[in-house]
Amino acid sequence: MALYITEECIICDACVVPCPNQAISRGQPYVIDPDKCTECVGAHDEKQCVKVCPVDCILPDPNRREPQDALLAKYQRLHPA
Amino acid sequence: MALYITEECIICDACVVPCPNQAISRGQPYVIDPDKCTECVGAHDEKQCVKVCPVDCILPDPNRREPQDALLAKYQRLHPA
Amino acid sequence: MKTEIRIAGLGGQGVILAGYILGKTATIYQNKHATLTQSYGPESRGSACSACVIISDEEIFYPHLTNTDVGIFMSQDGYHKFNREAKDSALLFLDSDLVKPEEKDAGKLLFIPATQIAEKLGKKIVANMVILGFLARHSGIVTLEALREAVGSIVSKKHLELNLKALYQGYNYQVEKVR
Amino acid sequence: MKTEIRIAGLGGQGVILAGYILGKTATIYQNKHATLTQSYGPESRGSACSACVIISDEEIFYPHLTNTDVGIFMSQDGYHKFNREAKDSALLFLDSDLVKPEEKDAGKLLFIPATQIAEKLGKKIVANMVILGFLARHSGIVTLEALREAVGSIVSKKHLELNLKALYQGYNYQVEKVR
Amino acid sequence: MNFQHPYSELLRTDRLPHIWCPGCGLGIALDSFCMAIAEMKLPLDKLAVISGIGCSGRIAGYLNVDSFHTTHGRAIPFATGLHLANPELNVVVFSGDGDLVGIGGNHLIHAARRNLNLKVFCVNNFIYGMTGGQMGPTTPPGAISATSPFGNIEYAFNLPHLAASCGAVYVARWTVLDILKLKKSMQEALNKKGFSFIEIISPCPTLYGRFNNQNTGVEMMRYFKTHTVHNPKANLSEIEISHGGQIVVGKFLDIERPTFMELYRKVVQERVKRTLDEKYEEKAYPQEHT
Amino acid sequence: MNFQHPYSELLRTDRLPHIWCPGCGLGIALDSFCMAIAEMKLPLDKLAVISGIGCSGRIAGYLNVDSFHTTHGRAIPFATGLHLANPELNVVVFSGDGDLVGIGGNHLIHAARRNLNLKVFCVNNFIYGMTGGQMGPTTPPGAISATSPFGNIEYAFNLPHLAASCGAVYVARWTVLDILKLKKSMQEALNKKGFSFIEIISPCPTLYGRFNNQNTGVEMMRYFKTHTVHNPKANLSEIEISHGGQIVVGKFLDIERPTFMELYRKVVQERVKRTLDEKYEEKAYPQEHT
Amino acid sequence: MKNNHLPLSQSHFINGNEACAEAALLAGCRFFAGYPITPSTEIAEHLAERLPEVGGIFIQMEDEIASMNAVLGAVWGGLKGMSATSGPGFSLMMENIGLAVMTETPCVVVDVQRGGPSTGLATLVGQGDMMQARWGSHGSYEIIALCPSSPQEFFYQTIQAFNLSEKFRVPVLLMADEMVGHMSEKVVIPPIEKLEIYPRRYTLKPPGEYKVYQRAENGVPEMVKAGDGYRIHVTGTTHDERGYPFMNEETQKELIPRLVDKIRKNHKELIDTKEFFTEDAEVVLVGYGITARTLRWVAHLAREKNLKVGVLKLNIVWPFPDEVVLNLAKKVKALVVCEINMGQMVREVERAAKGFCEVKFMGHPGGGMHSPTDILEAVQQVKA
Amino acid sequence: MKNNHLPLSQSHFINGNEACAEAALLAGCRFFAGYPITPSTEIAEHLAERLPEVGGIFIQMEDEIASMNAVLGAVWGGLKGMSATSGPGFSLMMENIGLAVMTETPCVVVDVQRGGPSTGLATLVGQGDMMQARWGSHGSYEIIALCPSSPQEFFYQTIQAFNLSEKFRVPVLLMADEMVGHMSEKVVIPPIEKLEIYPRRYTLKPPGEYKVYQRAENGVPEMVKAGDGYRIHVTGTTHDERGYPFMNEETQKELIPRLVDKIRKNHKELIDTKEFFTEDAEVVLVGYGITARTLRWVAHLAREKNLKVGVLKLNIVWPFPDEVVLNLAKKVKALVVCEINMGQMVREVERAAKGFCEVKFMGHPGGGMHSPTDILEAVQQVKA
Ligand SMILES: Cc1ncc(C[n+]2csc(CCOP(=O)(O)OP(=O)(O)O)c2C)c(N)n1
Ligand SMILES: Cc1ncc(C[n+]2csc(CCOP(=O)(O)OP(=O)(O)O)c2C)c(N)n1
Ligand code: SF4
Ligand code: SF4
Ligand code: SF4
Ligand code: SF4
Ligand code: SF4
Ligand code: SF4
Ligand SMILES: [Mg+2]
Ligand SMILES: [Mg+2]
Repeated sequence: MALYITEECIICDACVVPCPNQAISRGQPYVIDPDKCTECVGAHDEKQCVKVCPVDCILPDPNRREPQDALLAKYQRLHPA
Repeated sequence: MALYITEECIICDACVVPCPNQAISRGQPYVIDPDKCTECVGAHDEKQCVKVCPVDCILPDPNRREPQDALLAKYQRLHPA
Repeated sequence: MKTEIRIAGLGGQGVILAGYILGKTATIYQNKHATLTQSYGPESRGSACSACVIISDEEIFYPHLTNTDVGIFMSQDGYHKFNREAKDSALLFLDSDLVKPEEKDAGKLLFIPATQIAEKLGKKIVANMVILGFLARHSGIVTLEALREAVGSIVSKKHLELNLKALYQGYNYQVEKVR
Repeated sequence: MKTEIRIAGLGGQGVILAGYILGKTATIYQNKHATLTQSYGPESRGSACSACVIISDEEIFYPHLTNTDVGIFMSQDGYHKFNREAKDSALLFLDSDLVKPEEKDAGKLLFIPATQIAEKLGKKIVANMVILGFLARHSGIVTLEALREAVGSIVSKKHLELNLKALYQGYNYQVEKVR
Repeated sequence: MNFQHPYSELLRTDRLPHIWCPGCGLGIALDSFCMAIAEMKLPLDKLAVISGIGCSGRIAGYLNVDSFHTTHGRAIPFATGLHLANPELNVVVFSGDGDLVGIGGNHLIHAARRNLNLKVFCVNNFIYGMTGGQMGPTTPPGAISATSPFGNIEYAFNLPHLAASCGAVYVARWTVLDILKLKKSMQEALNKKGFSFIEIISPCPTLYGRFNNQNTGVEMMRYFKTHTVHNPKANLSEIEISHGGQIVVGKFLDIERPTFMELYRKVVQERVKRTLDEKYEEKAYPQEHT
Repeated sequence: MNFQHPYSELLRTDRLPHIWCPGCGLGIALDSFCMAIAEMKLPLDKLAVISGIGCSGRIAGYLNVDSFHTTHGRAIPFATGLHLANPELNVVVFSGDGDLVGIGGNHLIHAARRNLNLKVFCVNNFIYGMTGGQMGPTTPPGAISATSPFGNIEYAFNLPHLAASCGAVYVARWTVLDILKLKKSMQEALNKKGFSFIEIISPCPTLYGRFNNQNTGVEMMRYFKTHTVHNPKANLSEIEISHGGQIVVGKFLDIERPTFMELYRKVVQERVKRTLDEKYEEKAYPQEHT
Repeated sequence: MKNNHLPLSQSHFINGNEACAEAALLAGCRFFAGYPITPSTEIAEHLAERLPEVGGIFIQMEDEIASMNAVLGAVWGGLKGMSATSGPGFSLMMENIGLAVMTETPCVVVDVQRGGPSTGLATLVGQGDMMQARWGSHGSYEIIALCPSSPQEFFYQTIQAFNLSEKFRVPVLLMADEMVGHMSEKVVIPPIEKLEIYPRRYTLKPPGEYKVYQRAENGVPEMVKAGDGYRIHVTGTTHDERGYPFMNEETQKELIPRLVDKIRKNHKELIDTKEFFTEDAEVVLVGYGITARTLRWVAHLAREKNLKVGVLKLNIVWPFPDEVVLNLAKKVKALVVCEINMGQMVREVERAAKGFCEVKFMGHPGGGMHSPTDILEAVQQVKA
Repeated sequence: MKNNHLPLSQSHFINGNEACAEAALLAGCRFFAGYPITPSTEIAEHLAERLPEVGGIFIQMEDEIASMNAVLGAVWGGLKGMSATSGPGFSLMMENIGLAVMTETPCVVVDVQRGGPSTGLATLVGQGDMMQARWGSHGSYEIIALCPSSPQEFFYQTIQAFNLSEKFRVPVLLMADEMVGHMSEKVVIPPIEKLEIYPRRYTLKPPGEYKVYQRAENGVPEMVKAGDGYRIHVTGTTHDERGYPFMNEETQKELIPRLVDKIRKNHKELIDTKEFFTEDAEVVLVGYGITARTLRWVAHLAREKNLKVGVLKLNIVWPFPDEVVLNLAKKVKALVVCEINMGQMVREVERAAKGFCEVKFMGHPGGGMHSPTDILEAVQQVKA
């Protein structure tokens, strides 16, 4: 289940760096690329972006539910070596 | 009837110069010398100090009633030549 | 020819204006050179105040008075304070009611009750015009015509008549005492 | 003898502090002369930052580096930006995880995974101590004892142990690759 | 920032990345402004932004409009001249607390009093950032800074109250968390005729935060989030910001009052008789192209 | 004044008569102050009066106390240093509207904010007197002056409101007509710990009056008399002074708040460990007589 | 006495301050921001009436710092701007005169000098701000300063000041003195056609091709104004051609020499002195402002006594006319410098004279003028 | 890295700003008012911690103008006071440095010079405020200014500055530069007994007999402080011995020459220069501050090449040591003046040299130091 960023985002940049998959980039306001977000599976125990977001505006996207192994596979695809 | 100055006086100096008898001087706050005040008799039709006082704090002294001719006599005494 | 003129009196007597009119008369209406300098600032408000005018046929370099030729004094204070640098032969114009000259004063003294004349005309403030008219008659520094033009260029229409009247009365005043 | 030292890295890596400790060690505890100059101001916050230390037996007149003898680089950026003026024979101390030297670089290169060692000790921030210890061992510019004293005089009691531990680990680190 | 910025046409992209620290709120303030003007489709050639000196003072320079980076504290008088010389410009002063109410405080209160048609956006980060974290006129009592090592003993200005007491016609306060409200407020100010003042509370983690137990921008943002109260009806005299207290935000004032320039024009129309010949007019005016 | 002045021991009689115009209110303000301190029996050696430049700025120089006539606008920061160096002094700043809120406005608001123990008596004559009657920050809209020949188009500061919004602990306004209330107010301020501000409305017939149809001091006083309303409960935001409007007077604010010096002492006591040897202390302090 | 609607092109009897104000209008000044201070206030008062009449802006600011900045803002808004002050206010303007230099903002600042230092003699004459005009702001820069010695000259120099400021894009300082400011004399205002008035040198380049600090004629960049689509950035920080701040030595080395050379390399154009009787002079009196008139009077008196005395009058004082002084120094016995201060321009004369002749100083602390006889005496001493 | 409780009388490795702050405390400074500005801020920051520890007062004011005035107030309140700033703030202080001169208020102002003009190079070195130190305020006055070239010298000169300010009752300016302020070096703090520290010269006269501006030793009046019963009046307006303002020429003629002569007549005492290898030098390099160190290095390099190069280092720059320069000028081929500005003290050298030798200038616009090899090259050119 990829995440998405709500309108409450304050464009503070905090989530960009910790994302292991470079999934977050500038949009209106910020956007998470669902093809890249693995919910941090493969890299961390916790969702890094959710952890740092000061306004708790990163939520699970109900339209994008993905099982754990799919996420892991995605991660491995993204990080081949 | 000589005049006296009440507590409301604001020490503005305005009455000092026009007095034909130099009757007004600095005190607490200002004082009129009853031996000098002729109510302007002999010099002017109107009481000069009363006319200029911005706060109307120069009043007739009820303890010092003097007839018109006494005032004139006083004036002549004060201005011999 | 160069004439150094000192005008002195109290703030509010129109001393500076008199100086200004003299200067304007000379420069604009008589094609001479003139400088006007004056005392400035609050320390002079209410107390003795003065204007210095130099009128000359040639360019004036040094605008300070070094040797006053003509003095116009409208208050005792002004006379005391500013008569020091007048030269012995100076011509002094005095308001006869307001200035008592000292014995020692040499030169020619001319008296006119300028303020009194002005008061009779209805406005004390035009005493300066009276004395300017008087000056024009007795000094030859400026002409009455030029003075009239200068006054006309400065004084508002509303007050012009009064001012000119004062000027003429000064011009036509019969000298009482010359010493 | 005069040694010119450049320390560079990122803001927050303790670059300036390392320079300060070097300078203090040399002047106060080894009775030498030393100057420390550094990059200042907001333009340097977060980006490449550097300190220059000159240590000499004689009075130092010119406090700018003209010919760097020793370089200590804790970031790629710092290495790029500040390695230019190092002389060919310069001794370079590099954090092996953070800096990849360029081929062309001559002189002697010494690598230590200072940040990694520091992290293992529990605080990334003491990487500068690690590298100072390492420097003491391999350069002879300062002695370990003097360094220890200097660190002791600066670091608060609470953090002293950790800092010294880092210093020692740097000192005792076995060089992996020298090029 | 190494991604394509959505407002790249509003920014001098050749100057990016900006010099601000990670976690600094200034980027957000700048973003809000970009959002505001992008949405309004304001004619950019008629917008001018003036800053003083400070971290906040760098804002002008990143915006791709006519921008002026003046001396410390003097953005408002500079803007005054610019505005009066060309009243068609929408003149925004965007600067820091130290700049606008420390050294520049007198200009602020007089510009408000005159009701000049200026829009002043004051980034309050509670500190003098650029010079390394000294206390300033908005540093809350008790806070530690480079020049209040034992805790600040001065009271802080209540900026909305101050601006209002001097005559500003539009007064608001937001934190950088309130990004959409801030944007809207900026738009209102840009549309307003008269002296408009917006205080923008912004985190300076590097200096203010570090000294005061809020080490990262995120921590400071969280603090703002939990302490902000939106209350546009608040009594202006009661909304000073204290260490650990509430941060009352809102649009507090939005009134009408003729501006300096409106009154100037009126006086000229009603009182001044133009007496000069045309030729004079023509030649003396500065000419465009020569 | 060629009579014996009742406060001659409080005045530098060798400087009298003063330079003020006939009808000026400054003499009255000075008198009120003399009355106030005479009645309080304040130790005169511990009283210091600081002025800036202006007609009002001459007040310091007439008082026979330690008096400082500083530069234009800088009386308050000078007084700040004096006060902090010797907190035993009762430090009074007595100066004009242009001096204190025109060029000196920033110092006023910051001193109020800091709650420095200063007593600021601001003579508001609506004009820059000393320089010949130019408009200033308190000139009412519409008034004529040397630099507003077509009528002033600026709004005037509402000084009590401004002072209060910055943190003054004592705020009052009187006209020179209210001589006894003014005296009492001055006494309260002198007894107060903290930043105290009294606005003293005073006639300048020579310049303000002359331009605005009130040619004499007496006329202006009459005007004040008929327009003054005593209302200490007034809403501070509503007591600005307009041409022809009411002049609301009263003591508007009198609250308690620790002063800068009290907080400084507290910090020193609680936080600072003295670590220097005595010798150092001794030699380094400035010595009295050598 | 106010010449409210001063008609043009005729003779007037007005004081120097009024002459300056009228000249400013003729030079195209349409913005004045100032703060009252004796003895300059008449300039502001006069313009408070006159600017609205000609469609310009007058504003009295809260202090001199604000005034200076408002002028700079107005210039970037497209108007020609000026402020006027006296010593204390001039001191306060110093920081932002530096901003004008750094941002190359053409403008004129009038300092009607009174007796100093500090509040000093507010209503009386002084010439003590001459070095301050050159060195009063921090950092290295060059500037232009002029000294009038009569209301008529004050009139012409005001126009010259605006012209030079537009030409070189530097603040130009008009260093008048109380005597010249307050003295009334005949002032002839010529028809505007007879006056040379420099318009602003706006660029002809379109926005894409224009860089705000790119060298153009004489090293001076071309101007634009806000609102014209150029989207400029202007800063007092060290900057590159685009106006972008760069805090480093290289940018400084590009920028500062250019700013300084605008004046230094065009120095010849900026020599403006006048000599009287110097052909055969053995002693030359050097002065400026009101003092130059005293000196001409002294020369007149001296010539009457057959003393070979000449006068060098400085009209543009900064940049200092080194060559002129050196040439005189090579041929005279002594240069006697007279100024109403305790020794300012005399140091420049000493420097420029390079030891070729004696340089004597006659100062006056202010509040009055030199006595011509004192100077004459000093001259006679030199000759002995 | 902060030396919070810097122990006394030992060696420290500290930067120039910290050395200055500690020295101020030793000199008896108990009041500091300032406003942050790079590169001087460490002085304020250090004193913010240290002054409360020694019973003194630290206050950060709203600007530099307020800072300067607060210092003056504190001095009249009985403390020794100081402020520290850099170029832009120094410019703002100018008006009230004039007030200090006029009221004869002893105090110290530190200017840690950065690259100018205007905001310029906020974090980098410059020496462009040297002439401003002398001439930055309006009116005629004399002042004392010192230039340190190392943290240790900054330490000693701070004490010297306080001493001179008390002795002559003038503001003393400490013209440091960013390099000296920010560079750390060994600084030996001697025991306080070894330091000569001037206490304030308070009068011994009782109130009735004392006049606040009566001439005493060296023309300098004795001091009192507020609260001691003297009931003084102090004004920046021209005043008589009692401190009463009198706006006239006579009072000015009494006052100003006395103020100026305090320095001029005691000029000998105020010569403080140091010469290196000048005995046989053909070329002498002249400099101050950080640049003097570069010059010593160049001399060192030159001597290695057998070039007869010496160095004249100026410690007190104002009043300028005319005699020292003249004496050198008479015996050398050239004086080469190096400064981090576009030509300031070189003009004084030119003036003082009176044409006796060539005077060459090597400037640097700021943001860095001279390259020793460039100077060496220039020296070699002179010799050719
Ligand atoms: C006259 C002057 N004084 C001091 C400075 C130094 N200075 C530069 S920025 C700054 C403080 C800026 O604070 P603020 O406006 O709050 O901006 P921030 O950096 O916090 O965003 C100061 C004091 C200066 N440039 N000019
Ligand atoms: C820096 C500076 N600017 C301007 C002046 C000129 N100046 C002297 S007094 C004054 C105005 C005083 O007005 P205010 O304080 O209202 O006093 P008032 O004369 O009305 O009592 C001014 C502008 C000055 N002395 N110094
Ligand atoms: S949950 Fe992890 S992977 Fe997904 S966007 Fe956030 S940080 Fe990136
Ligand atoms: S951390 Fe949260 S608020 Fe910040 S940019 Fe990311 S999503 Fe937006
Ligand atoms: S009534 Fe007349 S005489 Fe009596 S005090 Fe008044 S003015 Fe003087
Ligand atoms: S006029 Fe009236 S108020 Fe003024 S002094 Fe006389 S009695 Fe008092
Ligand atoms: S110092 Fe503070 S205000 Fe400045 S950029 Fe960094 S975080 Fe932002
Ligand atoms: S000018 Fe006005 S304020 Fe000044 S003394 Fe005269 S009346 Fe009073
Ligand atoms: Mg800030
Ligand atoms: Mg006033």
